[in-house]
Amino acid sequence: MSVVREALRQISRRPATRQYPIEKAKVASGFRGRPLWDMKKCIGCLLCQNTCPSGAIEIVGKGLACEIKYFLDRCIFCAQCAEICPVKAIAMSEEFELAGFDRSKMLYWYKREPQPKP
Amino acid sequence: MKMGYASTIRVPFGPQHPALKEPENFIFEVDGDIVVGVTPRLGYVHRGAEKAFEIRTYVQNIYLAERVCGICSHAHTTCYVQAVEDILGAQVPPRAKYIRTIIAELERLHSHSLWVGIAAHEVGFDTLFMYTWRDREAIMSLLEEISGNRVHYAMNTIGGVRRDITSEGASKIRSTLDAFEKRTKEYAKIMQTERTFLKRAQGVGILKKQDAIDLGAVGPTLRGSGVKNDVRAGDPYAAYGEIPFEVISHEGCDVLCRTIVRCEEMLQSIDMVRFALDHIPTGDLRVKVPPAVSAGEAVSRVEAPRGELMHYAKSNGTTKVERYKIRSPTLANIPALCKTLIGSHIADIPLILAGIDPCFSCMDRMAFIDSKTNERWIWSMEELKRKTVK
Amino acid sequence: MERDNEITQNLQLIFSNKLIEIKNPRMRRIFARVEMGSFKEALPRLISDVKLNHLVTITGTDLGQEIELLYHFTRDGSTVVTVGFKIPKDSPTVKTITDLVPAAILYEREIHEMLGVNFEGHPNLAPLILPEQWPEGIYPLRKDRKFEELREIGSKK
Amino acid sequence: MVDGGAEKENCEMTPYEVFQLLVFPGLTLLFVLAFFYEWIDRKFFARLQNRYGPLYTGPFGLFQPVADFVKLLGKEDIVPLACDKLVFALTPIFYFALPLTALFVVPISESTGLIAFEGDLIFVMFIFTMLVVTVFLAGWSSASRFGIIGGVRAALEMLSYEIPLGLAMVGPAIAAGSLSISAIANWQSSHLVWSIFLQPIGFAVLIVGLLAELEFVPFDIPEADTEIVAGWRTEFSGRKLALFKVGRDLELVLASAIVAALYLGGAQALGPIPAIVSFLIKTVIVVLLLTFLRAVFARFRIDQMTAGMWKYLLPIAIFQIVLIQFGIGR
Repeated sequence: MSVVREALRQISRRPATRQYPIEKAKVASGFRGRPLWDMKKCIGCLLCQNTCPSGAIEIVGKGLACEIKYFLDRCIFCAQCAEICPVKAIAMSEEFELAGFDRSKMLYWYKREPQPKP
Repeated sequence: MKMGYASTIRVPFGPQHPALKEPENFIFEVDGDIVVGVTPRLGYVHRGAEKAFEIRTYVQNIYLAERVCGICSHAHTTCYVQAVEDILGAQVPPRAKYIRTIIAELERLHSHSLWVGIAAHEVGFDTLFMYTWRDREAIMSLLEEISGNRVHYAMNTIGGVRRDITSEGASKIRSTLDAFEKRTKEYAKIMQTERTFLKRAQGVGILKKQDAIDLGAVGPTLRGSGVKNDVRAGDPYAAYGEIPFEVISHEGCDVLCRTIVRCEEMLQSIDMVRFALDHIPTGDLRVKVPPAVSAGEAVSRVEAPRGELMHYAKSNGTTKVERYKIRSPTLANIPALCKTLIGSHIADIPLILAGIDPCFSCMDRMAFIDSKTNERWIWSMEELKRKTVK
Repeated sequence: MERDNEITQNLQLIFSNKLIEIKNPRMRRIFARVEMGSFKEALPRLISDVKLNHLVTITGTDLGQEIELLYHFTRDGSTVVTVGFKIPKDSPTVKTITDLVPAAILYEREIHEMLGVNFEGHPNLAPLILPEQWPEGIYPLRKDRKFEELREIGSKK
Repeated sequence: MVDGGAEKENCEMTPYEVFQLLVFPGLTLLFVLAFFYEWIDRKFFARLQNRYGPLYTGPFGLFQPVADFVKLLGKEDIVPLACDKLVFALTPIFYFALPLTALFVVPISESTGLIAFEGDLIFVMFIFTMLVVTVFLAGWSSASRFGIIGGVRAALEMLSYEIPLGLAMVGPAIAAGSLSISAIANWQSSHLVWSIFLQPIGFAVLIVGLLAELEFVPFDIPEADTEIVAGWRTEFSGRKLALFKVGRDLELVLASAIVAALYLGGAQALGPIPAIVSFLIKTVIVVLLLTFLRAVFARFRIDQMTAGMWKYLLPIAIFQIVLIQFGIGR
């Protein structure tokens, strides 16, 4: 009979469902979202490319002149790159609404000059 | 079995079926309402993980191990890093061991409460399903807060853990668990007192003690048949050697007992997390380990939420593993499952199937098959039937 | 530790001169390598005397010229005893243990399929995991099969 | 179909009668009620489970059932090759038309039903049985394993709950001394007492029987989704499924209307409250009760259900009739 009591208790309660697209969801601090590169810090050491378990990072060019291609569609958000980076040039953002229909739009190309273009 | 006009009919369950949350196919030979034969077809989620382990580095393999299964991701990584640490002879700092234990128990909590919901749903008790999944959400958010992700925590690394549990995090865990404990007690009571649920679960899916041992059942399936067998107690890993707990088992051998075992394990897990938080030592989180692993072999075992999980690693001195073997609890439980299914009602199939808490992606990890083009094959259970139906 | 020693001694007693190597790298882990053929004979005694009552799994490894089979047993869910032996790769045949340990049925079939080991006396060695049209004689876990090659075979219609 | 049949019988219909049949309290009202009660059922069920339920279509998701219906109408209508084409095509129409027909004899907006006649209670019972026969035929004709198992289960279920259900419906009729639903409702209002107070056991039996008739948990065995996918409805899609859905909603209206008429005094004006409003209030309460019951149970197995019905429900129903025979509760 405890279900009956439990069910009756729910009538006056606010539904637990989050009305997601309308009501924005918040992620916890420290969430592992899309990684961001700070190209000012990057020294082109190739560690992130070599350690990435899913091959989501490709480094074009060498050393301080290198550019980074980041494939969002391959990324598994493990933050291994952020962990291994010797100069802390990679940070995990809190972005999580990353799904899309077009794979070609999921390439982020970090160039030496300011902004990354999707 | 076949008598006169009333021959058997074949009822397929899956690969797409409401009772199965993952793609797997079972064909039931049904005589009236009674199952007389089971033919599972496996492999719908084969990804060739074992071969894939051999072409990646040790660090990359952590994340591959994590993705063998979603629900028990921490169990798989723990098992993997333990195997590698074992070969390396790395001494994991005690604080890291405690953090591993805490995450593992939180994972068990959310996995078992997921199971309680599924079991309720399988017998049409959707209200309880909604309640348990609502409250499970608190644990998921907690894990997100601690580790940075709801499912793939990525807490383990070879030689320790990657993130610390802060004192804030610890108090958050405590307060969440206090609320969760009350809810769990309530649901445990509902499942043990609600007459309609008892009618469906009591005496259903009988797996006798000796059968369970002979057929190699593991985890709550085995403990629900009255065998006190738990890797955490028998072969302590991480910090389990220092946390006092009693292995829970029940003699009933039916689905109800598996339910009770899981409910009690949830309550026990809460106590274990509390104990671990109280006694967590301070210190380093990880030790540095070399990228190449010297030649050697190791067997690592972990009590995943579904039962005994075993990984075997063989290294050859390079940065890549020579042979990696995973034996997931679901595979070990399949022979026992087939034994319990034969002779049951059609209506009881979903509950019995759910009773072992199957995790097919764990089970199917072994071979390499392209998920898009893989075809089906028959796993004739003739020999199993001969063994199991005496 | 005492229990490990006891098991080690028991194993030495049972296999006597057929025992090639026995290791106890850490607590509750015992690795024993024995000669091919002696394992099946000793199995009843392993079960009754050493009380290895639970078969965790069987691992098959391709060592190049040979295939190594490792039988992982536990005793009351505690000590893991791994008994292994090597069989030649060109005629990989070994006696089944399913008559003594029913739990081995799936594990043996998996190895049969993945490494091409033939288990004599196994009730049914039909494909367990690979698709029906998977070409015969291609064993994915053998070292001479590359991942890319398998991907190609797997995606073929 | 339905109004066509009615029109033939009463060739000389006044425009008002046509309006009554087609709009109020006829077809239009019944459809509105069907969708409205489905919404109540879904919304209340969701709230019991701490969810929102329908939310976005119309205010509070009121139009969600209509939207679902329209969506299903536009979907592809797949007919399995192996099925019995004629029966497969006819059963959705029957399933939809039968409760609609029965609703014309139940008083809704005034003290008598639209086409009330002496003995219409028997007619409604017959409709209830025919619905299950339709379900069985639908499952059988679809030539699918799940469909056949579902259909057989539905028939088996009917064999167990039909007698108690019938007895529970006959109870008020014995008390009122008439087999006309309108007469039973009028008897209650003229005696100023509702049958639920006279025959509480009968009311309980009727609710249990209707739960089974409507295939609600714990008796949703014929369409138990985790066991046999969608049961007898598995193979139906598009328009046919839409008709089944509306048929189910109409059945819910019929069930609540029958309970209201037989046990809650029917559509009687209570002081300033007009008959239609009192009917609505009563039926909504019945719907809420049915919804609540379906939320708090697990599903029975078919053998448990059959045994339980014959062992417990039938003797209880007979006991109620015996009590009435001895003059208690009339």
